[in-house]
Amino acid sequence: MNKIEAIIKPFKLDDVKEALHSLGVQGMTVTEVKGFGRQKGHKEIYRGAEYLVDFLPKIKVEVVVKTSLVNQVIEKIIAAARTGSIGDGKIFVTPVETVVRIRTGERDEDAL
Amino acid sequence: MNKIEAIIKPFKLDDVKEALHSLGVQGMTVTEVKGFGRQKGHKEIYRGAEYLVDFLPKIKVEVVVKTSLVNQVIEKIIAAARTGSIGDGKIFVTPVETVVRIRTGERDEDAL
Amino acid sequence: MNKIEAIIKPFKLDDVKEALHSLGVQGMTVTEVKGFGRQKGHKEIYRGAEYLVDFLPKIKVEVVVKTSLVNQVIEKIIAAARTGSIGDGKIFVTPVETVVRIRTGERDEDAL
Amino acid sequence: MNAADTAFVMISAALVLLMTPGLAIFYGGLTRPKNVLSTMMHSFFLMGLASIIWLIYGYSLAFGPDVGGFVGNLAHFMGHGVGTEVKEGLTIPHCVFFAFQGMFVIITPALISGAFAERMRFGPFIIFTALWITFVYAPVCHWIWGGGWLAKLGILDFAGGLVVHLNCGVAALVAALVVGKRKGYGHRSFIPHNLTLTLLGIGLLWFGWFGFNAGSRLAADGVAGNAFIVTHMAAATGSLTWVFAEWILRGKPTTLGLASGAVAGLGSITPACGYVGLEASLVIGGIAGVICYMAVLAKDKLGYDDSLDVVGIHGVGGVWGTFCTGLFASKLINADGGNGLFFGDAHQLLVQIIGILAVLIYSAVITAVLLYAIKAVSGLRVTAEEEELGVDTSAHGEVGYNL
Amino acid sequence: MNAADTAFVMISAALVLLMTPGLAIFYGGLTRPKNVLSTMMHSFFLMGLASIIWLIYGYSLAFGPDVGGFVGNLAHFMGHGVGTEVKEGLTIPHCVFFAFQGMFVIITPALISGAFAERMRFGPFIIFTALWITFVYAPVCHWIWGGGWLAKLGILDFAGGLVVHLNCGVAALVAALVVGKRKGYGHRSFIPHNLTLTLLGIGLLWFGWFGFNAGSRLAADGVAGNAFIVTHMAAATGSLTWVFAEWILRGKPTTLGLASGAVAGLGSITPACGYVGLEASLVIGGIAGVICYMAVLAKDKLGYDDSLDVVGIHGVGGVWGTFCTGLFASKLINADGGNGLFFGDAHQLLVQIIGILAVLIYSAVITAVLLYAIKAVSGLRVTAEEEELGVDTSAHGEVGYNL
Amino acid sequence: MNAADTAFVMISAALVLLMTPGLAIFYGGLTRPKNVLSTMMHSFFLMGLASIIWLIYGYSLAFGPDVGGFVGNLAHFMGHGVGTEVKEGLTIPHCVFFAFQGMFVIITPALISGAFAERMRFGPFIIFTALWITFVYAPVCHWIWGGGWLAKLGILDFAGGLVVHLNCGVAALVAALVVGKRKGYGHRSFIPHNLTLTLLGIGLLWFGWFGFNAGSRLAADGVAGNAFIVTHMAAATGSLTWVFAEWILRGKPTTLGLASGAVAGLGSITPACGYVGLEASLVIGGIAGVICYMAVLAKDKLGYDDSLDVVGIHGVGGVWGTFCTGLFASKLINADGGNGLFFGDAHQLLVQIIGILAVLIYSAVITAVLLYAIKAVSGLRVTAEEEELGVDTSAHGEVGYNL
Ligand SMILES: Nc1ncnc2c1ncn2[C@@H]1O[C@H](COP(=O)(O)OP(=O)(O)O)[C@@H](O)[C@H]1O
Ligand SMILES: Nc1ncnc2c1ncn2[C@@H]1O[C@H](COP(=O)(O)OP(=O)(O)O)[C@@H](O)[C@H]1O
Ligand SMILES: Nc1ncnc2c1ncn2[C@@H]1O[C@H](COP(=O)(O)OP(=O)(O)O)[C@@H](O)[C@H]1O
Repeated sequence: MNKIEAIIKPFKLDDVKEALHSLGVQGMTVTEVKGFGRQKGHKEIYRGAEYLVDFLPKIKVEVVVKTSLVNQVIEKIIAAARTGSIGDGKIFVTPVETVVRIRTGERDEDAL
Repeated sequence: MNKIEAIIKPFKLDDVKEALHSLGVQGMTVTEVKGFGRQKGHKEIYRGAEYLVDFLPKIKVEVVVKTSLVNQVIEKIIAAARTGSIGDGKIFVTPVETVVRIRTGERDEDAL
Repeated sequence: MNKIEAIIKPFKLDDVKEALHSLGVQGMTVTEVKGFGRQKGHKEIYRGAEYLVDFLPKIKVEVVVKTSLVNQVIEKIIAAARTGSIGDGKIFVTPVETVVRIRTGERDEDAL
Repeated sequence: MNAADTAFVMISAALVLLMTPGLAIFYGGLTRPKNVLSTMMHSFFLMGLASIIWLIYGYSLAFGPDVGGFVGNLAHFMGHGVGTEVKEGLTIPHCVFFAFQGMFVIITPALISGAFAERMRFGPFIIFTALWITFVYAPVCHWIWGGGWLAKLGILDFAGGLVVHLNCGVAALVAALVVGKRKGYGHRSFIPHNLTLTLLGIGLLWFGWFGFNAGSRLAADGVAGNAFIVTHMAAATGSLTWVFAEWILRGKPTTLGLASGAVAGLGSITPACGYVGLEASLVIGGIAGVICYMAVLAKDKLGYDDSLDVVGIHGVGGVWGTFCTGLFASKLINADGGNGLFFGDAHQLLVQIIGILAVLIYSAVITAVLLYAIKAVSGLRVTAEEEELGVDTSAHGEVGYNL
Repeated sequence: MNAADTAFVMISAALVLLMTPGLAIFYGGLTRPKNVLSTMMHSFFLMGLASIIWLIYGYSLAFGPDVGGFVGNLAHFMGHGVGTEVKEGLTIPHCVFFAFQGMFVIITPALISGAFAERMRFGPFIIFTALWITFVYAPVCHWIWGGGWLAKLGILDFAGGLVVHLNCGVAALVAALVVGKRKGYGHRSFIPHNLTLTLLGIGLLWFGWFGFNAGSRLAADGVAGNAFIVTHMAAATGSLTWVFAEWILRGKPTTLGLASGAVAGLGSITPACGYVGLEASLVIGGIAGVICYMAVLAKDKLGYDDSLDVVGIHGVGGVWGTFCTGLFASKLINADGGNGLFFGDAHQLLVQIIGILAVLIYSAVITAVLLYAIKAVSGLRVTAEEEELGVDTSAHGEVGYNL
Repeated sequence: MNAADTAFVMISAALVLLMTPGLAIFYGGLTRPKNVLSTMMHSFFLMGLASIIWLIYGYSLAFGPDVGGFVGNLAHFMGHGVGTEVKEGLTIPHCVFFAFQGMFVIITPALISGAFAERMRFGPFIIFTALWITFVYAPVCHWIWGGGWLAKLGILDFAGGLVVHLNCGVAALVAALVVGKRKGYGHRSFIPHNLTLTLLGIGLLWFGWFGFNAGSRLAADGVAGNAFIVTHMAAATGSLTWVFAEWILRGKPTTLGLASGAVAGLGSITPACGYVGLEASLVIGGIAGVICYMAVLAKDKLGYDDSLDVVGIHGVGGVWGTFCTGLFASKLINADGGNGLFFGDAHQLLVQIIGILAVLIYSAVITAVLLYAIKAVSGLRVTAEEEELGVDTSAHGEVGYNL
């Protein structure tokens, strides 16, 4: 199994959710994060002081799937999250050794 | 070493913390996340508009332990976080190659 | 490739960002988390009731780099985030199998 | 008609109205974020509900022609006779008096709602407060301010120590007991979610309380001025003594302690403010800050879950202030008032104690009857699941924050 | 000079001023967090801009000596002749009258800004509101309150059902249409980000509205008292009926519904409050709560994006209240007023309808002309990217929250 | 006794009281979230502390029978002689005058607290403000309003340009220097955590300022009306000029700039409002918005850490307004006042300058003495660790938000 972590633009969350849903993915976990990257930040001004804010709001979507699904999931996420402008984000794939569903104690693919 | 990531219901955090503590786990890191899964969401109504909110508040507990402890930790988390109703959450186990304690530079199991 | 996850004290974020930047790291993702560890918490008092708050605000910095950079990144983070007092935090290194840049579809090291 | 008095009472009525939103955010800040709206809804809904009841029959029950010293008759049904002409015995239009008093009938049940915040069902809440206004607020108000039996005995309650504070505090105690504890009470933590709201709330309450207390004179004169300044001083002293008490006992002076002490001082001075002088206000407010704090600490031992401490603060403050009125009242301050024990009239103290006991017992009994009846018919609490999810979402389909 | 009236109108003016910050947080709470400041800025900026225009020439256009029934002349340019002496026909200093009226010119365009929140550029916003005050607010105010043609016809608009509410509601409709929908409107969700702000906002609005309505009497007397209490009752009824309507239709009573219903009731009673009695206020407010709710529901079908429902609430409420004034007005309440249809004078209703149509058409046409002109010259909207990033950051270089 | 004046001053006193909670949230919104409560606590605690000092001896030092032009004696110790009878020379009860003035002694030290927010220890804060009220506020107030030497010279300070604004601004500068910079000042970012609070705060301040300025007339007459409207206009102009200045210099008009400019305008008009007309108010407020902005920009160069810009806004605004009073004051506006330079009396300007220098020097010296003394005895700052953790938690055991 693998965990696919996608860092996306916040307003793309609904599209990504739909896309994953359409693949039959039943669950995902979402975190508000701040991203630093090539996309330039913006200036903020408070009375005298100017600050360059280079951490931008992003959403991290985490979804654990069986390994055979990984490529499909990646394709779907790209299709849904892409705007073509800088800062669209990244996808990271990492290995997952075990999955457990807390309610039932089911393990691994049954638990997804 | 492994990282154990448990997505749980928010009000179960204290119980899970106690459970891990009783196992001798000395540290953990907690994030507020939103989960999408089998557990159904709820309707929200704002003037004219109705929205189905299907992202529910969840807590992600991350704890890195030596591999020999993994199963015990899983058992304890299940025992503490289970209510038996849908949405109790998941546990994901992933490999960790290196751990460093920033304060001392200690590495791996010494750093836990 | 590897993901380096550093749990640090919140006010060290800017220093860590600078440090990584100086290494040529182009991106990172930051999350507000709460940490439980050896660092003791504080007491809060609300009318009659006293609570021991043992989850402290921390920042999680996640950065994915090619494996050859991992040790340098760790050194830099330690140098930037260390205060020497308890609670400075931890660094966890995990394997990353695939990286994709959503905007371009580039993969792996090209995508970083 | 006196235009100055009319202007003063209208503005005072507006100030008292503002206390209810002030209370709503004071209370709202103290709950968990998933219940902030439902808690505020209790107060805001009463701005509608209590006002309509007041217009239809509440005012008449409270201030209509006396029936046996117990309640008014329905002569003012639907605002009949409440017009622009001067009300007998006053210098202001009848409709202005009606409006001013109509603000008190909102905040009193709103105060009670702090006792069952975070778990009460909304429907039963509506039924309960409508009945409580009818069967508790209106008669008690009549007894004291509407020419009823306590008024005839000579009770002194300038702005509502009995009518408002003791009354709501007792009802709150009963409600906390009948509705039962919040899930997890005693082992989970119930930490205020937004103290900036609560502090802004005490700011608005303190501000509005000038209308509540000085406005109760119904005229812009020296007695109103006295009520104004002793109100301020009692709030000041109460806030300080609570803070110092907890600094000594718990090691930290807190902002919530300050806000709570101010309310304790304000509630306690309420019955007394038109009758007592500056020194008395320091004693009343200062001791209120300490005993209300003790009462709140005692709650944990007594084991009922009065979510937002209505009993410890308003109930105890109401008793204390009403009692002190029987000690410190002086005709030198207000010739229309009375003399307390320290000014030579032990009888006044006796009357005050009778008043306290009467309101305490009456409010407790009727509140209990109403709540048990509603509980039997429809239940009072949200389900365990709804409570876990939060009442905002489960009952109102909204959430407070999407930051 | 009457000191009581002077005191009353000064305090009332302060209350009306407070309504604009109240509106700002009411509106601010309803947007997404990335636009909270830009939305509040609209209101706060008008506290400056509209006041200065008022001083330079706005007051003179509205209340200066009549020119053809349409507008005032520039006799009061730069506050000329607006001093401490009593204004003719009143009992208060001219400068106090100027100040009181000067608060209305702030909140009226501030209300409009709810229609184009979250996407309007700040520069064009300034130009638009400056022109709108000049070419719409000032003349309409003159027609009705400054001795213009509608005043001569005998129109009844006690505190601004036409001048303020219908006027801003119509302009809001035009603005929503010309500026266009927010990006993603219809498929993304636009959920209020902080309803505690919105609830506090309605609290401040309700409070300030007493100054708005009762203060419009410009004297502390029985008519002011009547305006005070019917304002309160209409707010109460409107809040309840909206909540019950949505409880029936959608299954949940919401806090936002309560706040919206209160505004609907308040807006509707505004033209009527100095002329109608308590029963009428229940009808006006109660029905307002329902029809404004229906109007808001209809918006989705009609398909324009009036972000914060200015049209459904103020526009519809303004029409409804002005119409009802022609039904329920009675000289028994206010001898200086008129009798509505139900008190025997069908002509009054006709005048009210003429007033509604005149303001509706005039405001719609001029607002459209102004907006299209500005659109042609400089555009009205932020860029798509700026909208995505949030107007707070892109236009003002600030963010609302760093929690 | 005049009931209208009494009503007006009571309500004005309530408005001034509300300014302190308004200031608390204004300031609170500007700090980092870990210090919001401790910052608000400074203001709220003073609502208690300053009031009690005022009652015990502060009022007497300020307004008691004159001792050598410098301070009052203790004739009014513990409110002695402050009763319901009319105060000599006025038309309102003595206790109402006492109450009104008692609100100013709260907000003045509360304003100072903005200079050392986020790092001051709470104990030393209490000691410092208690001593500052005693040794700075009370005498300076006596000099100017209590019949002291500046009053005898004929100084014009209608509502506190010297007593309140310059006084607190100078003390703030000294405090910022003695307490020292916040950890990380200059390289970390200090960004407001909740500008919705700050905007609501300026709304409440602007509202309350009508009581502060117009109420200072102590009567509801034309002069009060003039004070009311020029206050409003100066706030309006100040808010606009600050916004336009930063729009030009930094490319963006900000909401915080608007709020800051409004305070600059309000602070500057304060000494002048009872003496100057509408045109002068535009000049005073409009230039205040620009020079206070420049003063805030200069801070970065001068290198002291006045956390919330008390010096740049209140200090500079206080000097500017007091000076302008010496230019624009006119007996045509207020026969009890004086004529400024532009109305033919150069002497008045001289007196104003003497007043500025006297208060500036006196306040600076005594504030420095007090702070160094406390620093020597107990220290002023929290520890570095406490500062890092946040003063809310370390000093008060609370956190602002648990969302
Ligand atoms: N090496 C990295 N490790 C972790 N997160 C990264 C890394 N590089 C980029 N990110 C995340 O991806 C987001 C988008 O990256 P950015 O460089 O701005 O644009 P793009 O995705 O178009 O290359 C960043 O805001 C950050 O959250
Ligand atoms: N495939 C997945 N990947 C990541 N997180 C998941 C996945 N499936 C479920 N989750 C997380 O677990 C939570 C609970 O899952 P859900 O399907 O609602 O119930 P249950 O745990 O009882 O099966 C979800 O809210 C989500 O946060
Ligand atoms: N085993 C662990 N798994 C995950 N996170 C941990 C673990 N141990 C510590 N942490 C994180 O590291 C932070 C610092 O740890 P702590 O024990 O307080 O101090 P130190 O880093 O100096 O050993 C904790 O607050 C927590 O967020």
